[in-house]
Amino acid sequence: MQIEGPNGAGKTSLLRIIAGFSQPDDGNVLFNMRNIKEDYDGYAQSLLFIGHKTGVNQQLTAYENVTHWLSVHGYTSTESEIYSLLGKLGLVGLEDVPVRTLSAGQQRRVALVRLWLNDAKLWILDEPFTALDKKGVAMLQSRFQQHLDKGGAILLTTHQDLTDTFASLQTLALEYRH
Amino acid sequence: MWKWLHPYAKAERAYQLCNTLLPYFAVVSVLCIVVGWVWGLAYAPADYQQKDSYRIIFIHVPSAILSMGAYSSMAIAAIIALVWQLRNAELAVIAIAPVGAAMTAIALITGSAWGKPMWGAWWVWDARLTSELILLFLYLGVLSLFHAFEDKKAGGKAACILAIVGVVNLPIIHFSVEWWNTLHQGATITKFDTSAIDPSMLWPLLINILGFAALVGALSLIRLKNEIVQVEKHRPWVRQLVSRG
Amino acid sequence: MHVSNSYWTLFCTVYKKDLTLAFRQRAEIVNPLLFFLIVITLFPLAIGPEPGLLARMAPGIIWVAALLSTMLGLDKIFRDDYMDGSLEQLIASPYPLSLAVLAKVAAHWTTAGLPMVIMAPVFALLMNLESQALGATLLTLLIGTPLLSFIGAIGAGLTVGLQKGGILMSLLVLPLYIPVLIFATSAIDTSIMSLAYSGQLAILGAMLAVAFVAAPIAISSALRVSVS
Amino acid sequence: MQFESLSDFIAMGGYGFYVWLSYGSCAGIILGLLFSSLYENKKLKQEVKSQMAREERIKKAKELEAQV
Repeated sequence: MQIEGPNGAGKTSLLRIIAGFSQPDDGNVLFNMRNIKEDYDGYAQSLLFIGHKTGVNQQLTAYENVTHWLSVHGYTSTESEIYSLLGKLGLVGLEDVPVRTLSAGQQRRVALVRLWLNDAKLWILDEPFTALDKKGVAMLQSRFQQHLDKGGAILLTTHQDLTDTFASLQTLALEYRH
Repeated sequence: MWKWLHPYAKAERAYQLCNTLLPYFAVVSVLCIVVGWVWGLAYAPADYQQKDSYRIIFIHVPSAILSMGAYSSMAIAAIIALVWQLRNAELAVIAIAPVGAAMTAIALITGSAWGKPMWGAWWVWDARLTSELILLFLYLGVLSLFHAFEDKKAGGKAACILAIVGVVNLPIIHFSVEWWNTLHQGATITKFDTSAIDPSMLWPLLINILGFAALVGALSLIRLKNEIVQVEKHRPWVRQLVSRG
Repeated sequence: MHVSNSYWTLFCTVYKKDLTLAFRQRAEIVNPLLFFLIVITLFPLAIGPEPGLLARMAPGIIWVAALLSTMLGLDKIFRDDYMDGSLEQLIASPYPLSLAVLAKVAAHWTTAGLPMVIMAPVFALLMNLESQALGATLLTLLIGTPLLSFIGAIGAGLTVGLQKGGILMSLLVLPLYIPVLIFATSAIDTSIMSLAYSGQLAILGAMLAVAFVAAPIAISSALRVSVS
Repeated sequence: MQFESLSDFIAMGGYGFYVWLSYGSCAGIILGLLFSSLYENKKLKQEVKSQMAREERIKKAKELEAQV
């Protein structure tokens, strides 16, 4: 599901409401027909959220960030797997350097490694393709396809046109209303 | 002016200068300290009043003098760094600061350890010890200011400015504390008039002072080498040094 | 892939992460301690070095200085994580937020409170505190500083999202610190008169137990409010 | 030699505790500073080596990419 709309139409706040961070004025968010407020930790088990603020700590190295995120979300992974994933995302040689020395695009890629290391059903991604080169975008789209084939759901906002790449794409347009 | 100083502006030459000077400082400091301590502890006569507790003088006075000396040399390096924009002088300020702080800490510990038998309390708020404590704060201020900056160049400059501000304030602090309370005994050795202790104790004291001075020099040179390598990490001459070393 | 770790591993991960971060920026541990030392040296310079007077005022001065320097360190508990988004990731994790918050408060106490307890003899020395009061000072600080961290973390959680949160946080947190201050200083005073001070310690311990249970819940709801 | 025996020397006329405390702490601080500087030097050299290794890794990855 792609959410479209001009800047300021509330795309990001809609994502944050669905992820349970902000409270909607009225109405509520259901997951598996149950309000997420009732058992938020259970809902969080099958949720992966990557917003504008990627959640990557500046002082830690890329590798430390990934391992920390994994254990906070209850996953485990081996060092070699993380290094190979970081390498595939174009971060070779930058795995053990403090993240503050990386560029904004590279920092986003450190956050995107999580997509390969989790089995959450629902992905909520806020403009995942920003600051990614062609190869990165292609890798991300193939990962999305794998996730959809496994029956997962993706809710994302992007300015790219995804209609030809994903057959089952639905779009939701938001307009700006005072 | 100062033509001979210019080649040492380049980091590598400064690094080699440190390497050549270091052995001399090290040998002098080890020699003098060993001789000074043995002489002062074992052979110098006991003081008629304080008996053997006065032997702490052989490290209290040198470290107190050196804490002041290190601060002034740090301030001189800071002035050179800011006036002539000499990068290595900035590094020298950062190299000397921890050594000066260590000297001040030694002066404080030995001062209070000496004060316990003499005045009956571990810490007495008298003029000298208080200004020594404030000097320690100045040192730690320079160090924490430098480490607070991500970008080392800006940090170096800020530390130099603080060092200069500190050295201007030192006499003011000293006299205001002196006015606030004088309990400490008068200066045991002053450069000009005859000293208040007899020669048999004076010689080990002078050797110790020389030893401590050389020690401050040696430690500062070691730390300066570290600071230079830290700043020039990506330079090829450092890489050869590391692969060879 | 999905091997759910136990609560204990989550506690350790968050705790270890905060400790590594604190040790990478060593200044954040040293600065509050230096502040504590300087505040302590100001008082004799202001009131004069007369030992008797200093000894009488020592408990109050040490504890007020402890209060103020804990406040200095409170801001950084959640500030960085809020800025780079790790706080959102913590909220969106399958583990209860109050557990992660407990780990963060424990990390803050280890880097701010514990050094203070270790340095307390030096401060007592500077204030010529009687030696028999040293034991009471150490005990009150040992029980009191975690309490200060817990209550302070509630203030930090509430104001992390605000721009000028620092001053506001101290206004919120200082009134909550007053009971801790009263019982701690009275414990030291009674020990100076070499009477039993276990009563005050028991009350401090009770407050700590309540804070241990209630504070994380309050902090996590404060964080959820700040993030939304 | 001012003292008759070693034990007198250590007792230091009854002030042994204070004298040895100050000399011990002085030696401790100096050696502490010396070893921390030498350790820092070793760590710096290690950092330069790992930076060179990192560049090696990047170069190798680029060559691999060039061939594929």
